[in-house]
Amino acid sequence: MTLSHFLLVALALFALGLYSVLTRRHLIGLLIGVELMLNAASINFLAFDRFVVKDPATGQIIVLFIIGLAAAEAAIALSIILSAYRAHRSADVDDLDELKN
Amino acid sequence: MVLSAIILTPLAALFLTLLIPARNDKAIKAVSALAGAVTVALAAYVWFKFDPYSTARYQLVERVEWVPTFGISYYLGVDGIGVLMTMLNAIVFLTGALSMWRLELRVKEYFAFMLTLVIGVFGVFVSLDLFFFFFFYEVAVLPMYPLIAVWGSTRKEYAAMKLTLYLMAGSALLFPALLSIYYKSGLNTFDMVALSGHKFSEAYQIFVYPFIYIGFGVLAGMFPVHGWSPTGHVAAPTAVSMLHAGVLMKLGAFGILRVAMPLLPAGAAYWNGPFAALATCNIVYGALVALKQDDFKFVIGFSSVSHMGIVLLGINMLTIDGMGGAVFQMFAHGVMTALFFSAVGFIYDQAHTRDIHEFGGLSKHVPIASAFFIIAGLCGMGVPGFASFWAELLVFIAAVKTMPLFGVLAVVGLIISALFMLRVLKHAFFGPANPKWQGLRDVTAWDALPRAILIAVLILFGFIPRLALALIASSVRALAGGI
Amino acid sequence: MSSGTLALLCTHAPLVGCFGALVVLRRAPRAAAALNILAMLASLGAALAIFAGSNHQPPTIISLWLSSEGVPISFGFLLDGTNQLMGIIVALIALCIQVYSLGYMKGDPGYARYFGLHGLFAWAMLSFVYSANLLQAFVFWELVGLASFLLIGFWFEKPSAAAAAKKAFVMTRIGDVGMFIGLILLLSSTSTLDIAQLMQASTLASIPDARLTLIALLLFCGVVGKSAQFPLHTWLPDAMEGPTPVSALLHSATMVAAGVFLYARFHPLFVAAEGVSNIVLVIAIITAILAATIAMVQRDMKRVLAYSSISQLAFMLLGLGAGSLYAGVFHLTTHAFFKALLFLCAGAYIHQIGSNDMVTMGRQGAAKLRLVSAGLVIGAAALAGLPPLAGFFSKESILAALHGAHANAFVYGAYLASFLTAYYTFRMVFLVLRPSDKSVLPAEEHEPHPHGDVTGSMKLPIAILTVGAAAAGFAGDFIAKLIGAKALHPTYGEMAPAIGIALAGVIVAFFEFGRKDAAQQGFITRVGALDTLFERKYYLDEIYDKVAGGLVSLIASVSAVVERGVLDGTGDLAGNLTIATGDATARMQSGRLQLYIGSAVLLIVVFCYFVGGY
Amino acid sequence: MPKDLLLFGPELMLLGGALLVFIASIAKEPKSEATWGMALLASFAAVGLSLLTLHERGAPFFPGIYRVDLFSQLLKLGLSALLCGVILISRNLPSVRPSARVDAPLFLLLSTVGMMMLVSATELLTMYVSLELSAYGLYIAVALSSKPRGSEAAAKYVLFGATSSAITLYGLSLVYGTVGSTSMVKLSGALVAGADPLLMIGMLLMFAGLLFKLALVPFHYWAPDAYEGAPHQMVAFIASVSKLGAVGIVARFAAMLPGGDSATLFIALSVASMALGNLAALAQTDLKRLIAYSAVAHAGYLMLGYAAMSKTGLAAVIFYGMIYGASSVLAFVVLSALGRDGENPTMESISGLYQRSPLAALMMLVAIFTLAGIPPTAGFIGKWYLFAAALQRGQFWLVLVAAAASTVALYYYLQVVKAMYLAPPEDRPRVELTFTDSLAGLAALGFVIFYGVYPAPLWELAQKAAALLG
Repeated sequence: MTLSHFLLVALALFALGLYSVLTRRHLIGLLIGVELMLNAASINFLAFDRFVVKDPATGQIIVLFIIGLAAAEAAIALSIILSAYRAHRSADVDDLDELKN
Repeated sequence: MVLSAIILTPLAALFLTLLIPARNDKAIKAVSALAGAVTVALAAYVWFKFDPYSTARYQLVERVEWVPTFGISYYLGVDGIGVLMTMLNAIVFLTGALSMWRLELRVKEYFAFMLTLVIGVFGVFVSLDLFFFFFFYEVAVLPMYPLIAVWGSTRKEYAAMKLTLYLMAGSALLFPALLSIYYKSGLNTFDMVALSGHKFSEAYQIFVYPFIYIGFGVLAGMFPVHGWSPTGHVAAPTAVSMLHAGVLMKLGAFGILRVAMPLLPAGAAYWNGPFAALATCNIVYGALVALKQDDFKFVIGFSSVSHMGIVLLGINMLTIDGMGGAVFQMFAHGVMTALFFSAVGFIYDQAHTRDIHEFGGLSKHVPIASAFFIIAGLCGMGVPGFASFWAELLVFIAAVKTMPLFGVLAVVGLIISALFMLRVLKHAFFGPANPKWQGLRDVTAWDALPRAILIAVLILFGFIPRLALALIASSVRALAGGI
Repeated sequence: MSSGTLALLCTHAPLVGCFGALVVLRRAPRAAAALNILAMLASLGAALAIFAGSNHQPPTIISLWLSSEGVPISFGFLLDGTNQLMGIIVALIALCIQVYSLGYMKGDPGYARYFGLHGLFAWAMLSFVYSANLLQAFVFWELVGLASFLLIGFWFEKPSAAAAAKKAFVMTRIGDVGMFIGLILLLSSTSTLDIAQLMQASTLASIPDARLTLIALLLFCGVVGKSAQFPLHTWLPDAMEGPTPVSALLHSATMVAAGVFLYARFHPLFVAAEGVSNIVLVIAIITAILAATIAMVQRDMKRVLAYSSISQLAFMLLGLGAGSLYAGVFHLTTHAFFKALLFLCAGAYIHQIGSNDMVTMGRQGAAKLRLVSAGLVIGAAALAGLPPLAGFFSKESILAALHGAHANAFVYGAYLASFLTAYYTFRMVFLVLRPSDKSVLPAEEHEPHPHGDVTGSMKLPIAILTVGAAAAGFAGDFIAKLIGAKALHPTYGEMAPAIGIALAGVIVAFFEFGRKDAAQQGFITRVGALDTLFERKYYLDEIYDKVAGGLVSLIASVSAVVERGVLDGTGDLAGNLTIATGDATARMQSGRLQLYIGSAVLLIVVFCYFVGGY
Repeated sequence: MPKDLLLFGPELMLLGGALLVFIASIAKEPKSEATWGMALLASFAAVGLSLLTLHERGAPFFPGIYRVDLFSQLLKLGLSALLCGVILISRNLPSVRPSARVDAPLFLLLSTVGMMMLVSATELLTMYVSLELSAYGLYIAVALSSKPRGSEAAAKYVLFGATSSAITLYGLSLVYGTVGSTSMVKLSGALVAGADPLLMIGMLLMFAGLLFKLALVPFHYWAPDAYEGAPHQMVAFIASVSKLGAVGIVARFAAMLPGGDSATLFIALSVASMALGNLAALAQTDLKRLIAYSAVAHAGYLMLGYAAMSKTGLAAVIFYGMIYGASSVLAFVVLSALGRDGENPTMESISGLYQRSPLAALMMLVAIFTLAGIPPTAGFIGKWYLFAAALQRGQFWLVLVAAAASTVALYYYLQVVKAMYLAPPEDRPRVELTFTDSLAGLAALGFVIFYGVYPAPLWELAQKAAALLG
């Protein structure tokens, strides 16, 4: 297991997350995609921490922060999605098309 | 300090105007007229104080560092050209304010915008710092929009928008050009006197000169980007037309003389041929189009295009006569066209039409008001005895000498300008009196005052052209000598 | 007083009158008239005083006027013989005509304005005459044109008057433009416009030949315009729309003579310029015959006189073109008298009878105006060149000059013109004074409407000018001395053919118009085509209108279309395109979140590729 | 320690204020007046403390990751002053859901704290956390709208924002991996040392998140929607405070870049933004949406300064950021007053504003002139500096394009002027400016006019601040 393996996994994860952000119909699906992307970054941090920086703490602290932030972000996003659902009776991303031009 | 005073007078009037309650419109008008009179007095003071024989090119200089780290200073001063233009603006300002004595619609704002415009114009004429020059230039241009759009007539919103966009497009050309001059010089200053001392590489001058020339040229009504001007004239209310054609268009030519030529002499020498050709187009084409117009103001508007062509032609001759004539023509045309619009405005305000075919025999009903227009028309035809004759004469002499083809074409343009002026006179002022206009009121002494001032100026300089030419001679010599 | 002061007084006194009448005394017309007449008196006095004292004073007085680097223009007075002579003529005739106008213009609502404009004209004309500098001369030349414009359009409510004024201004300006360019060329060739200096042989010699010819031709353009020579002559007959005294003063005696005067002034230049005098002669001879033929068929008395003026001006140019300064100036002088006289007589008839039509005048008893009729006959005889009246001597000297200098073609042409002159002049006299019961000429359509009786103030100038027209012919030697040219004294043998021709003209006219029970039908009516051609003035007006006017109008229309369509159109199109692009751009905001994110990501990928250097 | 407290004062004040607001808002019968007053006081205090610490330097509490210097304090002064302005006009929040009115100031304060930390952060994680902190407040602020469109806008905003934040984070991880540290000083050193492609890609991805805040093309999509959907005062906040914060952090990063390719990239983005923003704005009738597109265009103008890759450029950017913030506040003073009914102001509803309230019309006029860059407002001089900076790098054609874009912009700005001054008011109601509205408006107006006429003091501060970067 070298650095590149980890990085490739992370990249794949990132790509998958992005893919679901771009293709999911449901707003929550998009949110999950974003979470995947965040996790990809986390893997990167840990991998770099392990192989490059050789500092036991930094990467892990960063990842902890990321987890916290991701949770907060998810909370806010979910509540907003909820309110959007209430307003439109739908959580389909394509139904949010009132604002344009 | 007198130059600052000239800028500050309308500024003070502006503040005063903003403070006076809107219903007190007489007081507002009086403030503007008074400010106009004060600026005329100050301009006269400058005139006498200015020593045309002194070796100092710019006199009455004031200088305060403004943004030292960026080389911007509040730097005022005038050469002979500046003195003449300042006087022109003061006169047009005064007479313009007096001409709007009967205005009733939104008086307060009207005068507020007009004063802003006047401040800008004065600023341009006395600034020696490139930044402030451009600053005031923009200040002067923008009030035209509301002035036309609110108080104008005939497609006023279209005209106002067109005017603003054309002029701003011109500024868009100026913006990079002026800034690049600043950096190219490496002097870290916007001081135009210092910049003109710097020798820019010839290639650079040739590259950047057209930007500045055309940028200012738009405002000077340069062919083929003059389209905003007649439309704007037609739509604008009387005093705005007066200021617009009388002074504002001169800013463009002044910019070329003050910025483009002293800073980029090699550029001027390289480009003067093509630009002289365009100026000739101005003269001939403007007159030809004027020949086909039925609206009084369109006729005058296109005549302005034609007359500004004379200014531009003179400038591009790069000789003392040509440039001197151009400067003199700026002054003469300014006064003349102010008189034109003032005269037309008086008639339009009562008749509410400007179609020359609807009139006829106006000289019968309103002899004095007609006389004002006729005098302006004669002046526009280049009849001697009025200031513009000498100006055109000098330009034509220079042009025939320097570029005979353009010179001869321009002189032939005189025939066409006689044709279109006479056409207006014939249709509107001569011929059988149309009974429809029986009820028109002729001018009162008060109405006549501003027009009489303008005529007096035209005749004074028509008889004693030396007054102006002596003033500008050394400045023009310095300018031409630099090229 | 020094002659400088006198010249200033002479030239500028009328300006005071003009200002007073137009601005101060607008509501006091009589005072305005009096003021102007006083001013004219002062001018005349000053002109005479200059003449009297001219031996003691320097001929030119100069002060700097306009000064720009390359154009040092001085303002001053050139008081040599030619100018003195012309100044006196102008002042005298102007004074006569102003006095005449007192009666003629009585009751006109524009009385004060009329006199004011007269003052303006006199000021400009006198200043032109005394100018020391070509540019100064040009300035006043233009002002003369302006005064003419305003006076022709004096009755501006008449559309024909307004049109005539416009036409006069434009046609003369066409000539002026040529002159102006010539002036600039002269200036750039010699760096001076001082007339005295220019006329020095050394100055003229310094100009290259081709250029000198060009300059002379351009200056001649001005002469052609102002003195109404072919092809720019068509304005002058129309100018008769102005009040008759105006026609008398401006369009016969003084203003139109300014062109000839200018030619005389620059005589050395025209002589020095190679090939120009031939062109001048051709133009002059064409004009002389053309105008005379048209005058043969006119019924309007003023128009006859107008065409006669054109023809006579051409005669003057013939003399000058033939190289004789004396002949031209002499004819200029005599013509001023007799033509002014003829016009004043015409004015008197018009005033009394109320019609310009000669037939109507005759039938309404024009002959009853004794003094006027006497003046008419004398004037006509002078014009026809009958001895011993003024026109005889001057015309003879022109013919002599032609004999002396040039090919016979011009001489025969001049004979033809003389014959026609005598013919149409006496046709006029007979039509007016000897109405015939058997006349085939139809009556005028509308009724005459008389203005009033011929007053004393009108008779006095007629009397004075009659004397002048009779006597001026004897001043030949005096004039020659004054202008410093050689007088021509043709022998009686040389004169004989001319006298014969003039008499023949008179006799033909008598048989056709003057006999008792004459049919009053000209011989030209037998050649229908020519008659119509003359009647329609060679269709020149129509041709100019259609060709030149049409061409200018066409170009102007095209320009206007270009302005509206192309230039404005481009501007508007640019604006509209921008706005349309704006709409399209805004539509990129499609409302679909995933498209937004997708496009952003796509761009990031592109950028990554870019900065990553892959 | 007291010194540290002082240096950290502005942030602390806002945090304290946020705490108070929070406590007040969970009271039994919360009063929006009370929370508003607290927020106002806190922001005033923050202004005062920022002024006090303007020329201080130091690293309070967290050496190496947090820096206080003229740059940070100047921006904090700007941020708190703009916040002050926004809060002044937020006394009534008609377009906010009634239940949320009491909470609204909380999010503004927290978000501002995030911005303040952002401009002081010298370490990547801190920066990222601050970025998120400021963003959360904004997401919620948009969602507070009483209209269905508000939640749509918020949903789009938050999802777009979260995605870009994830991209940023991914980039950050790459940077961390190549530099081996999260310290900006080290990063800067690495950037100078040489262009590792991975590092550059990391930087680029990181920039994406920052440019998202700046609403630069192609990260601008959220702006028009958020501006249109969010409550007026919240938009005012996004347009002023948030914009200035973004300007600050981008400046910090731009100062580290070596130029070359990145300058080309910036130029491309700049041109795209100017063009798209100004063109799309031509088609707008909703004034908030119009301002949004104009904001996109302004991001493009700002990019000119960054692209110059010079101290002058950064100074110009800082200067212009301040001016832009003030003019946004000024515009929203009027727009919120117009939108008292909770609806978005449009070209229609602003018609005849001159007759309905001359003062409001004047404020809007000055705001518009500032945005359009017309003297004597500071917008003119701001553009002058920006364009000058670009020209210093010889970007003649770029400046020409920018100037041409400004000319296009003038068209829609003048449409607003036209509506205000030319269109008849018909029976639209008068527009009342409350005392606090007028206060905020006049202060902003005074600011843009004063610095328009005499820019030297602010410019010199901006120059000194810029000198500290990089």
